[in-house]
Amino acid sequence: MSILLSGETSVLVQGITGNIGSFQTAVMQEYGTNVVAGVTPGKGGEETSGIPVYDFVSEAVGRHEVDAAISYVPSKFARDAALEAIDAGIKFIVMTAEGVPVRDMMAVLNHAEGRGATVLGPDTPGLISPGKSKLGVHPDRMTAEGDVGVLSRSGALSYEICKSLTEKGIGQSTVVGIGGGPLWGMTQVDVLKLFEEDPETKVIVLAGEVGGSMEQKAAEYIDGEMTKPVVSIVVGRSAPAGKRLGHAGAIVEGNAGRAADKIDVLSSAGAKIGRSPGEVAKIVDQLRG
Amino acid sequence: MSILLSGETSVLVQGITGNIGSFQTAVMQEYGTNVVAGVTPGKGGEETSGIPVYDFVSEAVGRHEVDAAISYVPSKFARDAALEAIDAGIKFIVMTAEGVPVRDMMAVLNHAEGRGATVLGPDTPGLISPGKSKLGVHPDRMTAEGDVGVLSRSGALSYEICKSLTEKGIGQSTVVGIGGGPLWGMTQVDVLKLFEEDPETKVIVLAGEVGGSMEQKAAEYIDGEMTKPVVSIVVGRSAPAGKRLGHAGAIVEGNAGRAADKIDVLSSAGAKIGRSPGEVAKIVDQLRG
Amino acid sequence: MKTVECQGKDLLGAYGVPVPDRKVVTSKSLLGLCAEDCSQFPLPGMVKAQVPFGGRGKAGGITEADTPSELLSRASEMIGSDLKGTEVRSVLVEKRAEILDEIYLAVTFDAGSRAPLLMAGKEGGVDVESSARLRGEGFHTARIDTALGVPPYLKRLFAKKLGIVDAAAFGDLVESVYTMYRKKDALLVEINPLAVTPDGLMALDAKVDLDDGAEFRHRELFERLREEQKHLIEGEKGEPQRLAKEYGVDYVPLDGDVGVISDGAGTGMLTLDVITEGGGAPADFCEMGGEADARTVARSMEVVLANPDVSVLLITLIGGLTRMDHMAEGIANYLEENEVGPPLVIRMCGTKEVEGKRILEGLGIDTYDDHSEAVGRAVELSRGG
Amino acid sequence: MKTVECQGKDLLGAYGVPVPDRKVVTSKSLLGLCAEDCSQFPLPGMVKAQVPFGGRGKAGGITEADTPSELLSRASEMIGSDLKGTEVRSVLVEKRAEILDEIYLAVTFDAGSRAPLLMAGKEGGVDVESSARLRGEGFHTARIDTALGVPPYLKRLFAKKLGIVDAAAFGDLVESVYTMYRKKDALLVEINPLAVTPDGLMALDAKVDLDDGAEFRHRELFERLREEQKHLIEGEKGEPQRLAKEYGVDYVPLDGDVGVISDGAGTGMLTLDVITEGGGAPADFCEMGGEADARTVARSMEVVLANPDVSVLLITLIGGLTRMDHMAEGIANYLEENEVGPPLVIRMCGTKEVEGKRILEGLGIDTYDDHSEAVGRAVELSRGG
Repeated sequence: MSILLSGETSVLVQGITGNIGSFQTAVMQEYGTNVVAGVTPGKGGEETSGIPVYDFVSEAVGRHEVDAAISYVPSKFARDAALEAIDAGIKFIVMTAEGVPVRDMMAVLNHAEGRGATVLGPDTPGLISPGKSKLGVHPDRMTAEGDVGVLSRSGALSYEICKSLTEKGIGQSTVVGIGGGPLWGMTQVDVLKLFEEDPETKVIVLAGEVGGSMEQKAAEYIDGEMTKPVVSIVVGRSAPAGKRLGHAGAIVEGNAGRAADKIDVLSSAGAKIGRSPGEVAKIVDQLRG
Repeated sequence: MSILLSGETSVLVQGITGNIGSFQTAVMQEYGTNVVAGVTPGKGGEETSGIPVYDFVSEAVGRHEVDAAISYVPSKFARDAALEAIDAGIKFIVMTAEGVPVRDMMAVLNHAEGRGATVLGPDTPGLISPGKSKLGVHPDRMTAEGDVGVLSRSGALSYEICKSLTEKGIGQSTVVGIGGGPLWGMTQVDVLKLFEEDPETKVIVLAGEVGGSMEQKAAEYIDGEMTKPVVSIVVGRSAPAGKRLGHAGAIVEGNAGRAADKIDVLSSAGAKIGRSPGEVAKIVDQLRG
Repeated sequence: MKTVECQGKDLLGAYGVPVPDRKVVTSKSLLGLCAEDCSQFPLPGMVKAQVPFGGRGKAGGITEADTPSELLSRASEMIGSDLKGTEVRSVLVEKRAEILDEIYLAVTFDAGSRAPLLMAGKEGGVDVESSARLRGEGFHTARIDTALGVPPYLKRLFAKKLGIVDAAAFGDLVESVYTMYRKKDALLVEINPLAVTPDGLMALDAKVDLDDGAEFRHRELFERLREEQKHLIEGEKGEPQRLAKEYGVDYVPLDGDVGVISDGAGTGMLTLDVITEGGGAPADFCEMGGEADARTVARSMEVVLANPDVSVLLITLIGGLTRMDHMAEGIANYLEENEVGPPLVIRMCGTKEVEGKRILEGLGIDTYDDHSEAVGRAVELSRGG
Repeated sequence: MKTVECQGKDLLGAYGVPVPDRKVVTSKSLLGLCAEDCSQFPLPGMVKAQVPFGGRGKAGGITEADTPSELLSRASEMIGSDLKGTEVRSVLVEKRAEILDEIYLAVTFDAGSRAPLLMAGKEGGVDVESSARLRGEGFHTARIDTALGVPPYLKRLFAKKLGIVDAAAFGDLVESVYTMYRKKDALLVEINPLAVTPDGLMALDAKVDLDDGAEFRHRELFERLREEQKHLIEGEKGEPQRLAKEYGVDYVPLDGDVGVISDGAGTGMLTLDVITEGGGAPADFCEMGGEADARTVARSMEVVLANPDVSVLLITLIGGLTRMDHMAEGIANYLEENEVGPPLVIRMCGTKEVEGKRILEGLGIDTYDDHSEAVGRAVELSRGG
C-alpha cells in the first residue's frame, strides 16, 4: 500500500499544455500515472500526449472521474487554478508553483478546508508511490518500491534520500514533498499521521529544514502518537541567521527556527538523527534489521 | 426533556445594562433561567440584578462556565457581539436584533460554522423550555410544560399558538422562534431535527410564513425523515405580492414564496394544516388522542 | 431600499459598469427647457418611464425617439401619464444601443448557503421578470465565498457559458457589480438586459435593492436616494403613508376597511388572514415590532386612523418584548388627545397584561383575550354589526 | 522585500497611521544644502541611521539633536560611518516625541492557522527585537478571519489589555495597519515602538516586509522601493551580488572559498552542512530552483565565479524538475565562452542524466554520482588537495 496516491488514482493536470506541464505529464504517463484529463484555458478540445484538454476543470470532471489535480501554472495563477479545482469537487490538490503569495495561499487553504479538500504544496515536487504512480516531478530512477515512508520539505533533498535508500536496496512506500513554505497545505504532522496508519510503511524518514516551528510540532506528534520508528535529517545546520536559503520558509530569525533546536526536539522525541542522506540510509537499514 | 435549553444551561447576556437587556434579564431570572454573567462595554465591574457585568465576553467566560449567549444590542452592533461570543468559545448564540444587515449576518453565520457554534436568529424572540428556562422574550404565562415542540419564524405567532395549546391543557417541550429572516442561523429543518430526536417531544407545530423557500425544505425533511406528527400553519395567505409584511423575509416575489404553495407542499409531506392557532391546537389535541 | 432605474445606473456607472449616455427629466417644463438645447439629450434614444416596479415595457412605459421633436412629444406624453395605476413623474432619455445579444446578470444572496449568489442567463430581456423564476437551461448560478470574491476562472467560465467573446471585459464588469453589491450592502443588483453591442457590453437596465438594515453605514447615500425619489417617483402620497414615513412606522396600505395594528409580523399576517377568511377586508398591515413603546402605539393609531376608509380599528397585542402597560398607556394617551370615530377592538395579553388591562379599564375600555374572538368582533363591526 | 524604516513610515502614513514629521537625507552635501534652511528639519529631533537590520539603537545608530548645528554635526558624523559592518548611507531626521508609554504592535501571518496574526505587547522598545521571542506576560495575539477583518470588539479588547485609554484611536490605527498588511501583500508590518504621546498614538519605528511572491500585483511600488533603496542603503556591492540581482539568481554570499551551486534549496543547505562539517568553508549559497534551464546554470556560474575568493566550484545537481541535459548544456555554454580558473566538481544525476553526462563527457568532464563524494572532493581541492 501507499499513502495519498496509488496506481488507480486518476489525475487531472492544470496547465497541461505549458512547457513544464506537457513535459512532466509525459514523464508521469510513462511512469504509469493515470492521467485522465488536462486543463488549459483557451486550449479546450486539443490533445496532449493523447490526453484530452479542457478549458475548465468543471468541464473535465463532467467527463472524467478525477481523484487528484496537479497544477503546473505560474505562481500568479496558482490561486485561481487551486480554487477552480477545489470548486469542481476535487479532493486532493497538488500545487507545484514556487513563490505563490502568502495572501493567496491563505485564501486557498481556508477555502480547501471549508470544502474538505487536501492541498499539498505549494512549491512542492509532489509525491511518488514507487512502482505505482507519481504525481509531480520526482525522478523515478532513484526510487524503488518498498516500506519506507519519506517526507521532506524540499524536493531535491528527498531525491537524495531516496537515492541513498535505493542504492542500499531499501524501497519506499510513498515519498512526499510538502514544499518550501512559508505556508503549507499538508504539514509534516499530516503526512506522519498517514504513514503511521499505513500498514505497509514500516519506517519513516523525515527531512526537515531551518525556519519556522513545523519540526517542533512533528516532534510532539512523534513523541505522543507514533509507534513506528522515525529517522530524521535537518538541513541548514550551517545556515547563517537572517538569511533566506532558497525556500521562503527556510530562514533563521533571532533564535527561532534553528536546526540545532529542531534536531534536539526530534531526538528527544525518539527520532534517530542522520547528518547526510547516506547516514540516514544506514540508520534505516539498521532499524529494519 | 427539551431541546437546546434546559434548567442547567448557563447564560450570558450581551447588552445587559441596556433598557431591554436589563428588563428581559430580570424577567428571565425570575422565570428561572440560569443567567451567570452579562457584558456591556465600559460597564465592567458593575452589577445588574445581582449579575456581574464585564467589559468583554472573554473576561466573562474566564470567570464563568457559559453555555449560551443572548444579545440585546442595537442591530448595528449585532455582528460584533455575535463574533465576540463565538470567538470566546460560546457554542449557542441567540441574536434578538431586528434589521441586522445581510452582509453582517453572512459574516456571522460563516464564522459560526467554522467555529462549530449554533446561531439562533437574528430578529428572534429566542426560545423557552416551559417550566425550565427561557432565553429570550417569550411571555411565560402562555406556556406550560409538556410534549409539543413549537417552532415559528415569528415570535408573537408562537405566543398565540402556545396560548391556544396551553388553554387546551397541552404543554410544550420547547418553543423556538427562528426569526424573521431573510437570513437565518437555525432553519426550520435544523429545529425539526432536534425535535425529532428529542424523546419527550411527541408532536411538532411548525408555524411558517410567506417568503423564501424554507417551508419547502422543511416539507422535504418532514416527508423524508420525520416519524413524529407535524401540525402546520402558514400565515400571509392574504398577503399581496411584492409587499414586505413586517419581516424582512416575508415577501412574495413573483410566484415565489406564496403561502398557498407552502401549504400544499407541507400538506403533501403529511403535515396537518390549521388556519388559526385555535385550529392548530384542536388538531394537536386530536393527534395526541 | 429599492432604487429606480436611473439611480441604479448611476450606482453601477460609479463602479465602472458601462451604462448608456443618459438624462433624466422630472417635469414637462424642465423637459421643454432642456430641449431648447437638444444636444443635451442623447439621440436617437430610448424614453423610459421611471417607475418603482417591473413590467413597464409591456405596459407602454418604454418608447423610442429619433429626433428632438419626437422626443419632446413622446416624453411629454409619458410624464404625468398613468402606468399600471401609478402616475409617471419622470423619464429617462438614453442613447439607443445596437443590441447584438441580451444577457441576464445579477448578484443577490442565497439564504440556503449564506453566501452571495452570482446569477446569469443567456436569455435576458423583458421575459425574465423575477429572479425567482429563473431556473431553466442556459441559466447559471454560483455561490461566492466572501473571503475570496469572484475567482477569475468563474468569470471566464460564465463568459463561455453565456457565449460572451470578450471574457476580460465581462470579468471586469462582474467584478464591478460584485464590488458594488458588497460595498453598498445591496440585497440585489440586477442588470437585465446586459446587452452585447458593437461597442462592448452595456447595462441597459439596472435594478438595485439596498439593505435598509445597513443604512447606518451609508447615511449620505440613503438620504440622497430618498431625496431624488421625491422628484422621480413620488406623487401626492396619502396622509397615512406620509405620516408612517415621518414616524418610521411599518405601514402597508390595503384595500379594505378594517384598520389593523399588531405587535408582531406573524400575528399581523395572521390577523389579515383571519379577517379575510372571515369575510372582512383589512385596510392595512401595520406592525409595531418588538421594541414598541407607548409612543409607537399612539403614532401607529394616528397613521392607521388617517385612512378615511377605516370603519373599525383592531389592535391585536400579544406581548413578548412589548409590555402591555406601555401599550395601554400609548392607547390612553392617543385617546386623551384625539376624537376617534371608528369603534375600537383591542386584544391584549402577555407581558404586564394585568397592568395594561387596568389602565384601559380605567378608561372604560374592555379588551379581548382571544384573538379569533377579537377579529370576529372587528369584522362584525365593519359590516355594521 | 524588506523596507527601510523611512519607507515603512511612508507606507504606514499613507494608510493613516500617525507618524512623526520627518526628513531623509542621503548624503553630507545634501544635508548641508538642506540645513541652510533649517526649518526643513523637524527639531528637536531624532537622528536615525537608515540600515536594513535591527539593533541599531544599541550600536549607536540613533542620536538626538536639539539645534540645527547639533543636527549638522551628528548627522554628518553618522552618514558614512560604520554600523555593525555596514556603511550608513542615509539618516532619518524626525520630530522627537514625548513618550508616555511604548507598545509593540504587529500584523504577520500564522503558518499554523493559515491566518493573519495580530500581535501586541505592553513592552515595546529596543528590548523587543524578534517577534519570535515575544511570548511572555503582557503579550497578546489574535488570529484574524480574513473574511471578517479585525472585529471592533477585538480592537477594544487589545486597547484595554495594553492600557490604552483612547481605544477608538487605537482601533483606527489597528484597522490602518491591517488594511495596509492586506492591500500591500505584506508578510510583516511591525511598529515598535508604538508610542503613546500627549498628542496621541504615534509610530516611532516601522518594519515592513512585503511578499516578493506578490510583486506582480505591486509592480510600481516594488520598483519605487528598490530605486529608493539604491540611495538609502546600498553601498558599492560586490560584483557577484550585482550580477545575481541583474540575473535574478538566488545568491547568498558567505565567508568561505568553496563556490556552491545547487538545483534545490534543501540539497543546497545539505551541501553547505556537509562542506562545513567536513572541514571546508562555503563561499556562497546559490540555488537555481526547479525551473532552471541552461541559461540559469551559465548565469549562476558567472555569479559564483565573480567572487575572487572561490578556490573550487562545486555544482550539485539532482534533477527532478531540472533536466540534466539542459544543465550540461548550460555548463558547456559557459565553459565555451569563459576561462575558468578554479577547478570544477560536478555531481549529476536524475532526469535526463544520461544525456547530460554524455554532453559533459564530450567536454572531457567527469561527474560524480554520490553527493558526499563530490563534496568531499571539493573540500579536498579547496585545501589544496
